[in-house]
Amino acid sequence: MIWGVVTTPGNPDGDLATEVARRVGRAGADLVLIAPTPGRETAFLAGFMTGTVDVAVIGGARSADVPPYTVARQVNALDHLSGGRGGWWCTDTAENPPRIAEHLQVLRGLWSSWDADAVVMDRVSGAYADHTKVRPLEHVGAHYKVRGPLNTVPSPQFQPVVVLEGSTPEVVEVATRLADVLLVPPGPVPVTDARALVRMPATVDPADLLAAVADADGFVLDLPAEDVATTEALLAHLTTRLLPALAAHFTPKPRGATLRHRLSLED
Amino acid sequence: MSFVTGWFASYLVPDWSGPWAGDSGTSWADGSFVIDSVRDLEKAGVDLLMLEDISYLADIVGGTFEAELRVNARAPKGDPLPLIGRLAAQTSTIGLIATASSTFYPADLLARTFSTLQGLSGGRAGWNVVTSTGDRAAQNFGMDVLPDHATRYAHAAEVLAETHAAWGEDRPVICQAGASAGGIALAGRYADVVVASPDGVDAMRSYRDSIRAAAVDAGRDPDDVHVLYMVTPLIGETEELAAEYAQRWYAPTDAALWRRIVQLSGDIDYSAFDMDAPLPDDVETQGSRSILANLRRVAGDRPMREVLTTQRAQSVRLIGTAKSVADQMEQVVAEVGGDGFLIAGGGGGVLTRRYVHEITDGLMPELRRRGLAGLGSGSDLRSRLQSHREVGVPA
Amino acid sequence: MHLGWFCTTGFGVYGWDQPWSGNAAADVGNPQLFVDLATSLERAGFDYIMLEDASALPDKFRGNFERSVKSAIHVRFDPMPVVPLMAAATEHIGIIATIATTFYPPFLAARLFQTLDHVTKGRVGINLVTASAEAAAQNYGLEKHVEHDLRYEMADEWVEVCKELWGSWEDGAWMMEDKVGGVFADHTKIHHINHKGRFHASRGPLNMPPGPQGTPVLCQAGGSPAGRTFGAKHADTIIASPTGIEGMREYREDISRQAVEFGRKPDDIKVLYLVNPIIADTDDDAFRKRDRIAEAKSNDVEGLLAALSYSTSMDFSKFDVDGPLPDMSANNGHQSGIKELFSRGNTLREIAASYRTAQTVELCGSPETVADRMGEIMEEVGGDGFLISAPVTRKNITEIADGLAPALRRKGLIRSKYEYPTFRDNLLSS
Amino acid sequence: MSKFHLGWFTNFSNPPWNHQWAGTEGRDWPSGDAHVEFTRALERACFDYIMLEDSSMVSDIFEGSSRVDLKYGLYSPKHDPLMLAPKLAAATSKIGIIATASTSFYPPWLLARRFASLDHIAHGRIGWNAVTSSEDRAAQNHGLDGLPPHDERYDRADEFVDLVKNLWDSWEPDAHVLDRENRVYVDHEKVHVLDHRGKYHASRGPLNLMRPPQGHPVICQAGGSPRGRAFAAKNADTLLTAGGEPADMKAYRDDVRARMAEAGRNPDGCKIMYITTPVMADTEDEAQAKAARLRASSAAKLETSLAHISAVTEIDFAALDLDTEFSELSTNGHTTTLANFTKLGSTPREAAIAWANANFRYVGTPDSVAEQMGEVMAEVGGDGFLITGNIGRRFVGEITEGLVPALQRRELVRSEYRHDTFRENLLEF
Repeated sequence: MIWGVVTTPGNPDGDLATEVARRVGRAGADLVLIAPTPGRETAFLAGFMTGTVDVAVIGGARSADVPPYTVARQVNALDHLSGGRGGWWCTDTAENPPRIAEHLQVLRGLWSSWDADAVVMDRVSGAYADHTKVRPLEHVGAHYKVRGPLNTVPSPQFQPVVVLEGSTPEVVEVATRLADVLLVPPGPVPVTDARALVRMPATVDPADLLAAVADADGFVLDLPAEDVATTEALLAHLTTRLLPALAAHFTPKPRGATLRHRLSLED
Repeated sequence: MSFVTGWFASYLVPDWSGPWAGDSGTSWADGSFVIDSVRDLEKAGVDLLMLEDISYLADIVGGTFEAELRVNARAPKGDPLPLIGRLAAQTSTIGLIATASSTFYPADLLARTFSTLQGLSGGRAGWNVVTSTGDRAAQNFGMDVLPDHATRYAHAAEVLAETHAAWGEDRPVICQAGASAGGIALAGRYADVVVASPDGVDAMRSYRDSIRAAAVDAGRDPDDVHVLYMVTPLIGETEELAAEYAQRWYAPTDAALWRRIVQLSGDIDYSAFDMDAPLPDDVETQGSRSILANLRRVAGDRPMREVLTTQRAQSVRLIGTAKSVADQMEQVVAEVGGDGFLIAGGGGGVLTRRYVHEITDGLMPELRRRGLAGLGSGSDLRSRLQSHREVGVPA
Repeated sequence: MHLGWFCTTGFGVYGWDQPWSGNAAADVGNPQLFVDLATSLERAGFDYIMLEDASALPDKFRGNFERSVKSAIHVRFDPMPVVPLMAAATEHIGIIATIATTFYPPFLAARLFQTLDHVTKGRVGINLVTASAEAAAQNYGLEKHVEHDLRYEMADEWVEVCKELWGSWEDGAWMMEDKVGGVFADHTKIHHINHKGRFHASRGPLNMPPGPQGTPVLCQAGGSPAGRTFGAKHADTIIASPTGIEGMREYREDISRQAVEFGRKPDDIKVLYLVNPIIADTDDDAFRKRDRIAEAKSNDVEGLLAALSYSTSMDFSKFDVDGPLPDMSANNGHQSGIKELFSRGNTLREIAASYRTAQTVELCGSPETVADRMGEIMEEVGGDGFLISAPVTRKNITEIADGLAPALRRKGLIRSKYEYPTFRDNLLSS
Repeated sequence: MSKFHLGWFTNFSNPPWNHQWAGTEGRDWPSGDAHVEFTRALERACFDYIMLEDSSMVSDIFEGSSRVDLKYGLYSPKHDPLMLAPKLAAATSKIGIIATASTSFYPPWLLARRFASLDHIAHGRIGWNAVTSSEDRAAQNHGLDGLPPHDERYDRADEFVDLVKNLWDSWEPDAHVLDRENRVYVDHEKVHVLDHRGKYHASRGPLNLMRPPQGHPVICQAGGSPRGRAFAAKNADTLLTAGGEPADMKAYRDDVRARMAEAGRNPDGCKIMYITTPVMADTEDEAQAKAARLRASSAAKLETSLAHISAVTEIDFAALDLDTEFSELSTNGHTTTLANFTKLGSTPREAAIAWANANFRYVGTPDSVAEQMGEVMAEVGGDGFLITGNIGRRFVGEITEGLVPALQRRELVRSEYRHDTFRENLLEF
């Protein structure tokens, strides 16, 4: 059973959101998604948290707002900084699936523009990396033109985790081809290779949660980090009522594994 | 006169093969090299960190990536923003200036990015505005060729106006390194920190005067702009050991030649020229115009090998014991008029933790004991920079 | 007014099976909960956190450990190692750890707390107890426990030795900073104490310089006459739990009077009254919560018997709960608490039923109501503040740090920021 | 040749403050902040452990006063290492942390509980350096007129360690049941009274907290004398001793392993570590020049060395003529240390200077020093080196950024931790 929370950046100094991530991480969560809010850039918050929490933190962003080359570099850096727990949540999937598909193709292409074994550190020739194992992408498409390659080394997961959201046929088709995780509303779970996680409010009743998750791969709960009191109440509800009710479904996961490993996605 | 000290950093592979390289060849990418160094620098009193960046892997030299991936002067290099986000959590007083291109980043993304960093760091955020160099960079962002110099600076001005409107009161520190006329004008209007490496005390003073004049033209108090000069102090336990250290550091080796070639090759493949002849006259570039102009001025008619192996991105050479280097720095600031130094440790493929500790444990304690630097105060970066005007021995 | 938090079972296990316990069960021995307690209470402007401690696992009640370990109430980790971690995450709040003067060798203790004074950058305190349980004495190799009042005489000399050791380096003996002539410390300013007393001996000096506070803050909580005198003579802060306003005023005046006799100013000692406020969103919710607790406690006769067995080292399971009260003349454990309890009824069952949530005064209601009541009490009693006693759970921390404290702050009853760098100055300056 | 182990020998005291590279340690050491950064660097270099030695007296043997001891900060100031251990544990996740506590001054129940708590906080990475203390001055601080005789101290220590181990065992490994349904936190039948009444110590027990994650924290020891070696053979998981000629190192190791076999223990169960201070520089001749500078005699070196040996043997070397041959000397303190000292030179002056330089054995570039160490370990058979020296970033950097990578390239030391607890990593090879 895969589970996590969707939280908000909370106060400007990021403390409350970090506290939520730390507590759910210690309770065994697999990922924490940070919902974009006006005026706040989530890639920063993910970097801010990597040092202090023991869970994957994935920033959400509208793909229309950020050039694909920048997303590829930032998520690569996050994957390095978090020891293999980097990822990206494209929050405007439903708006223009074909453009999103091309955006993801560019990301996947840039992440594999270096072969996994390109770094050789050959003291004799002096080569840090073998240049024949690094290739430009030369992507020319309807929406994007990106020559590549990335100017940094492959990250621990080689292909960081991509999260999409929605349940329309077009979104499901893109997710099956290019995404690792698909957030779906409660109700019938669409067939897809990606891990389908049902998204529900954190105040959900244990029985409803059990029912909704029946044939999905897991769930994410909306747990905003807006003010201390409500956040504490939601966290207490999660750890003392929801998790015990689902205890039977949880198989212990290896600590410190990469996110792909925890989601049992092939490397 | 007390001055500002900054650290010029990169999220870039450091020395990975020398005697003191440690495990940095593999561990640099997880951020620990930069994070450990910046925490030590903060404890030693350094005022700010400037994390530079470029967003392309060039195959200009020799037409392949071979030279870039051997010399490591510019690659492999990670995106600085997530790393600066991490530093905001793991430091408490040092200024955090990150580089982002006004040519490739949409204005609203830049505004959001740096207001978030300002919140996370409690007012210590800074944006190093660059307009980028090299067609290869442009080709990663949907363009075929880099817009020309004038267009880039005009666009930069628009982006700066739009971002400042979005920030209102709580705006991050603006840093700039452009040495061309357009760059200086823009710096006069917006910059709190200007980084440059004019060669020698006279060039340093005239450059600073031009920046301050540009600030006055823009209706600003020239003291609001802090000009920092790039230097690489070489500290030894004795003058003699320091001299030996410098002799090894500046030796005109092949490696030094290749480093310079890679660093200069934005669009022009400098390795294609005859190293034992002077620079031909008909060379032109759309990229970093100031780099070519500076090179031509310094080179004169000397052969390329001699020019390239001795030219370093620094204003003055500082060599000696911690005491004598502190004397030299004090004297340079007195002669130039201000405002501080941006210390660089050799960059990609050369920098070691050992060099960082020569600064944090050798130079900074001496500067602090004499009230010359490292005593900045104030919670946000702008007030910390200002605090240097009041602290320290009057000139 | 000054505020402190009393961790009822020290660095122990709190409410492992209660709702709201978060993942306390898995967090056993993990200091993160106490680090969070410290950061939250510093945000709330508290003066200090007091970590209670005990050196025995009681097995008097029914002759086994069941009652002590089944509910985890007597599981206690050594609080000393958690002090540096709580201090590392904060800048101003004081951290007091408990030490049993009867068993802890004075030189080890003096050096331990002087090290902590450095490591916490001037924010450590010591709670001096003489240890009531006979089992504690047996863990330290004694057959019988030391007699109650004799324990206080030993404690008095124990504190004298520590104070002499802390004073064995004069100010300025350690001048590393300005490196005068390359001398690290001047041996002429460091002296032997040559202490040869009735109970303790030590040549001294301490092999380290004084910390930022010079002397750690001394705290004392014994209510018996010997305990009060010991506190008036040595303590910087005293924890008291007399009953009712009248009892509280009498306690404060008695301490002030005795302090003057020892040549100290009454203001040198901050007396904090032990309370366990019951807070909820509205007054009605709070009253219902109080009644729930009182009802559960008064039916828990076994709980009372186990508690009495622990504090008197006698097996109360042998006594008839409806018969006459047992003779307590030979009691060598807690004295003040037992006398007050036995005045509440004729049989053990009546005493259990007499349980009132209030120990000193009743504080029950919404944060606003409780804050007002606390202000009124301080006016009437003239005392120095409250020590809030509550199990360390995330829910309790939030209710006090984010509920009660802001209400007190809005009424100007507690500090809005810390004036001084050390615990001692913040505690004794106002 | 299988890999060998690395550890660091230091204390919670002032690093040499009065020299060129003293950065902020002069200000940061009293709070433990300097030691935190230093320990993180050791963990990055995959050290097995950091060992915090300790002593509890201001020494006033040399010249009959504490002038020299305090002038150089030799034996004091020195803070209680047990309060530095939690701070180091919180800042690291793999390295072992050994703190010193004396069996002559601590009550057994108090020490057993303190180290059990520390092992929980450090998630199974704590070690106890069991010393009997060797100075009457320390004993007099703890209410005794003087220390018991040398061998009796070890008899007391044997009983002390057995009692502490039994207290750690007073809770069975699975006593902590955490059964929510029946509301049982700990099964009381798995917690046992000890009721130990021995020749020297007594304690009823049990402890009032869970069994330490490692079961028994790692026990470290520094016994040099025959009685000390016997005590170590019975109890120690790691043993430290001065470096020296490979032949002597091998003889010491073989003797201890033989005694372990006699005591029915697997000789591989105790890692013997030799103390050394490598001298390194960019080039060979620079390293030789640096070594010459370090070995040079000086008034300060003579004074500190004589004060040191006086403190641990409680013989006032100031009263001896520095240039006449030694007469018969004996001590109730460090017997082996005195024996080694007198072997290094025929006169106090000679021996003092040689003793001060004893640790500078391996000199060269990081690569050549790595070669030298590999060869010595191959000849001696194991088990590792205990580096000692100034914990400032300059010297530590030479070890963690220069020497260790060179050793790792030769696969002489580990490049990663394979386990979570200190004991598992220590006994991995």
